[in-house]
Amino acid sequence: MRREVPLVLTAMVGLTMIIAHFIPPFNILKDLFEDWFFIIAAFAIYLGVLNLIRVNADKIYRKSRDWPFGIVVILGFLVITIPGLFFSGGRSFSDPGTSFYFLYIHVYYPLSATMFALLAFFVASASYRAFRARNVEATMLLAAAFILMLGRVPIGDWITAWLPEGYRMGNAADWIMDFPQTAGQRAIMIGIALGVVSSALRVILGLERAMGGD
Amino acid sequence: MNQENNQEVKSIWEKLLSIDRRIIFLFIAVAVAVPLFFKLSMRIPVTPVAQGTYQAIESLPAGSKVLASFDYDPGSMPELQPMAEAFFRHAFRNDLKVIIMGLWPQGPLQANIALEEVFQDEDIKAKSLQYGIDYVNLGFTAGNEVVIDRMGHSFEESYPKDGQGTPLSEIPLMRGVRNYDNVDLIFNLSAGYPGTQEWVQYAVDVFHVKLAAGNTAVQAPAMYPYVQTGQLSGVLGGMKGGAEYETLLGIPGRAVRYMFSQAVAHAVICMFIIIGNLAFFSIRKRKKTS
Amino acid sequence: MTGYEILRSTNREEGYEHIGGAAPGATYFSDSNTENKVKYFYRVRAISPWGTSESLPSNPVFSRVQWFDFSRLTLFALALIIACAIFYFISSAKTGKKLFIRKIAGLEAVDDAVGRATEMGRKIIYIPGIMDMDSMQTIAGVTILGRVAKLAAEYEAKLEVPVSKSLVMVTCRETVKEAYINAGRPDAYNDNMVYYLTDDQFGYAAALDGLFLRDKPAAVFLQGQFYAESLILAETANSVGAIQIAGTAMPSQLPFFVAACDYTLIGEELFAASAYLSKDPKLLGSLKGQDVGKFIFLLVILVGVLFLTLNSVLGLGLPDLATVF
Amino acid sequence: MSGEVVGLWIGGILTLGIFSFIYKDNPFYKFSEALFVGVSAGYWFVVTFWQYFLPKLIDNLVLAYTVLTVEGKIDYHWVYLLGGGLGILMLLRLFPSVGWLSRWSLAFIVGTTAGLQFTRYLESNGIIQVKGTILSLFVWGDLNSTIGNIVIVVGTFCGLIYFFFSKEHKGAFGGAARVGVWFLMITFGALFGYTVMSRMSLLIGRMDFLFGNWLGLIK
Repeated sequence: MRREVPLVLTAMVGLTMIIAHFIPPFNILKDLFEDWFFIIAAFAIYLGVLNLIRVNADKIYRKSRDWPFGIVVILGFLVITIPGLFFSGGRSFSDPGTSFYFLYIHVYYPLSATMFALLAFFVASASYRAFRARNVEATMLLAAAFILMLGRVPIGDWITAWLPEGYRMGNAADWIMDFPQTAGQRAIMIGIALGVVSSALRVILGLERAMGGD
Repeated sequence: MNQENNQEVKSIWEKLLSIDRRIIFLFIAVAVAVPLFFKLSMRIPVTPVAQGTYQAIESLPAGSKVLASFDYDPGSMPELQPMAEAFFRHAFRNDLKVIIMGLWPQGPLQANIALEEVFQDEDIKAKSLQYGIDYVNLGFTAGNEVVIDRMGHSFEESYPKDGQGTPLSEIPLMRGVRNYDNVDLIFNLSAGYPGTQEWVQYAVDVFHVKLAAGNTAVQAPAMYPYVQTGQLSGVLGGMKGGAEYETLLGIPGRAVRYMFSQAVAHAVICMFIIIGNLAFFSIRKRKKTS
Repeated sequence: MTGYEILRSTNREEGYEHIGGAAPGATYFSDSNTENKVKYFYRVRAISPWGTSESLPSNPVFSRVQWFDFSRLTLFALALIIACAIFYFISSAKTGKKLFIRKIAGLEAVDDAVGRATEMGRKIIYIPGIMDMDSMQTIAGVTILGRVAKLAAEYEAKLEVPVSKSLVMVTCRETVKEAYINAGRPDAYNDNMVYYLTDDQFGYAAALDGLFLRDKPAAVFLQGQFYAESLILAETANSVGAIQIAGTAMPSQLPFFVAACDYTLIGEELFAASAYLSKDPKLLGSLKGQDVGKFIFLLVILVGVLFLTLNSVLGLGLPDLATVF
Repeated sequence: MSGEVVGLWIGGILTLGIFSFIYKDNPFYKFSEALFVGVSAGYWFVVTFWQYFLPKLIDNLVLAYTVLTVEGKIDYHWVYLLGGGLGILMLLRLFPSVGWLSRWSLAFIVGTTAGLQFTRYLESNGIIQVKGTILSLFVWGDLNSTIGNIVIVVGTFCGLIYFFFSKEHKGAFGGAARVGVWFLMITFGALFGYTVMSRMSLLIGRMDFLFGNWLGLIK
């Protein structure tokens, strides 16, 4: 009961999605499953959020490592949820001027943008201390990276101003992106596509232990 | 004598390599901040793929309907928000009708931020655009790529109501818009999953609708094969793509202003790699000889 | 002539509604909003700056459901072939038939690294990515850990596995214990070789940073799913002079691993290595089935390009495979 | 406009909080990061409620109920009741004792995604890409596209050979794999350059905020 029903359900839903692509009458069944998919996907968002709250509440209760920051997580959750649900004009909560909009611009945006901006520092120090042309492959990689980094900003054309109009660093960058990079990207893309096809098949046939299996 | 200063030269390279990481951080911070104080306008050459996105929008006759899907979060604002503002200026200047939606919950709100900025412009204010007639915001709905698949049959099944809760049937702009056949172009700003790849897979290749996109720079290279096959009309890549779009529209916005810092930052990174490698090779050569 | 308007009605004489338009020069219009088995009449109105002219009503037509969408025949055929190939190889692998997989260069690099680490007498640190057991890349990372642990047991090298997910910790302990037993040294294994640090991405990176600087490991393995924190790990391991063997299928991290590590398993090589090591029928079978797909694609490209090149050089009329399928 | 100034100061302090990680992992950083985790969870919660649960689930259930009570007939909207039930099953994953029930709902998520991706990836990232690679290696009077076509065909072909695992990389086959690796390295180099570009743009955005909007130094 615990394992068989989910596997049968997965196979039934998965096969319906595939068959409906080729045999249109199955679209009725496909639309039904999709309607349920949307609802469950929304509840899955709530599962993730509630799980986060539970984990942090647990951390505070058991006073495990860094538990005070668990309080900050829950406070952060309440600081935006309460105004968003009750004090932001109901359905037009995301219009400019509501308190929810204010919190988005002045709390959520700086935190989220700065988390990503940290990576610029890590790239800089890694460039200095870790990126070495230690073999042929790494050398080709760094050479292409140089042409792209300088070619995508006016410095590249400024350095190669002595070359004729159509053959400057910027044009080299365009050429690399349009041809060799597209070819390499396509080989990777086809490889990943076949990988997704086989793992989707294993999931539908119930061979895949990792997918929700115990 | 040679042995002695040889010893000392080695220590310079090793000293250079072992400087504290925070000095490198400070260096890159200054390299990025200082150019912001200079108002240097730089010529921005336009790449063919950026031209593709611009052309796809410019070629639409007035009154055409564009489905604009905002699939990114504030983390990608510096790269994608200039594109969003440029797109709205472009669309409203050409009297296009814009249907906004988002597969990321933050997307529709990012569109509101861009609209608020664009509505300050005199020429746009003069058009006195009305919600529900010139533009509409359908908001967010859960389901990722399955939403794209379902909108191929009917928008209403995925979005029975707009972001404000008004049923689609009561919105003038949405009358006659049943699915992708009644939309002239899809414009997608994407920072990951679900994003442009899913729009190509579920909308372009199944319902044969035209798609133009703007991506964060991390994701743009992966879209080039789609441009080569024609599945994707064009892609704006990162802040540079935003600057190209602004240049094509002739309105130098924030992305153009940042390009001087971007240029200095790239030069610094290249310099770091060169110094790092020189030190690496000289230390290795030293180890081989001793 | 600026374009056409398509009008439709369920009655020949009147009640025509505008249902769509077509650009000048277009020769077809597909109406996808029809109810099946209902008779429709269509009229085309050409619009030009000097006025419009309307066609006579067409004779009645009605749409009915296709039972098979023949426009998707190529996709259906290829999907069937690949699915059967995967199914065949998985079942034949289950019956113990030996499936050939080429030598994975990355695995030799793994063995060398463990050997050199033992000579230097310093620790080996293995990091199976920062995601949980539901990620294929994490599973591959744990499989490769099995091999590294077996070698470490044989060479009596010190192995440490700091992880960022509790479920991954449990699985890694099982794998390492089993490897030490297979290597005949159950006594050398103890549970705290594998330990949990933190779930947080940058907290985990900062903790590992400290670990590398303190212990100065001889070899660092980064096998699994990584995001931007991979930069901190690769950089610090490099600065303490550790040999680094990485492996991931995350396209955004591969460039940094290739530039910063001694050897990198690229994308599918990570999965091939885990199939090669685990001899798991479903992994081996899938890999071989995917190779059938790649073989078909390679063949079609080769023949298609040959045809087109001959067409343009010798002016032959060979079919263009890109449009035939 | 005091609200705006307060907002800017909150943004500035939180930005410095996250940046303090650069110096070292410290409580100010941990506070800001925890706040970020909490606020982003809260954001998802609020938006999903207003733009999904209320307009789509609850309104449909109310509609189904009114249709039942007024006209006494079961119409399609009752599907949402079953869907809602499956959704609640999903939440049971929070409680280990009954958690296994959530696997019934998870089956719909996993099955739908696997079923759709099976055909979408095979067609859009497989077949159409192969069709795009079938190009003539010689185009009369157009050197650029001749070279371009050759590069794309050879690069894709050799790249695929590198990822082919059923034949040893020896002889001509090994040579082709070698060429394939070179193309992959150029692709990774381009991705490296674009990723650096992306990270730097984000840092520029924050510096512009700190020095421009917050401290008002940049005019």
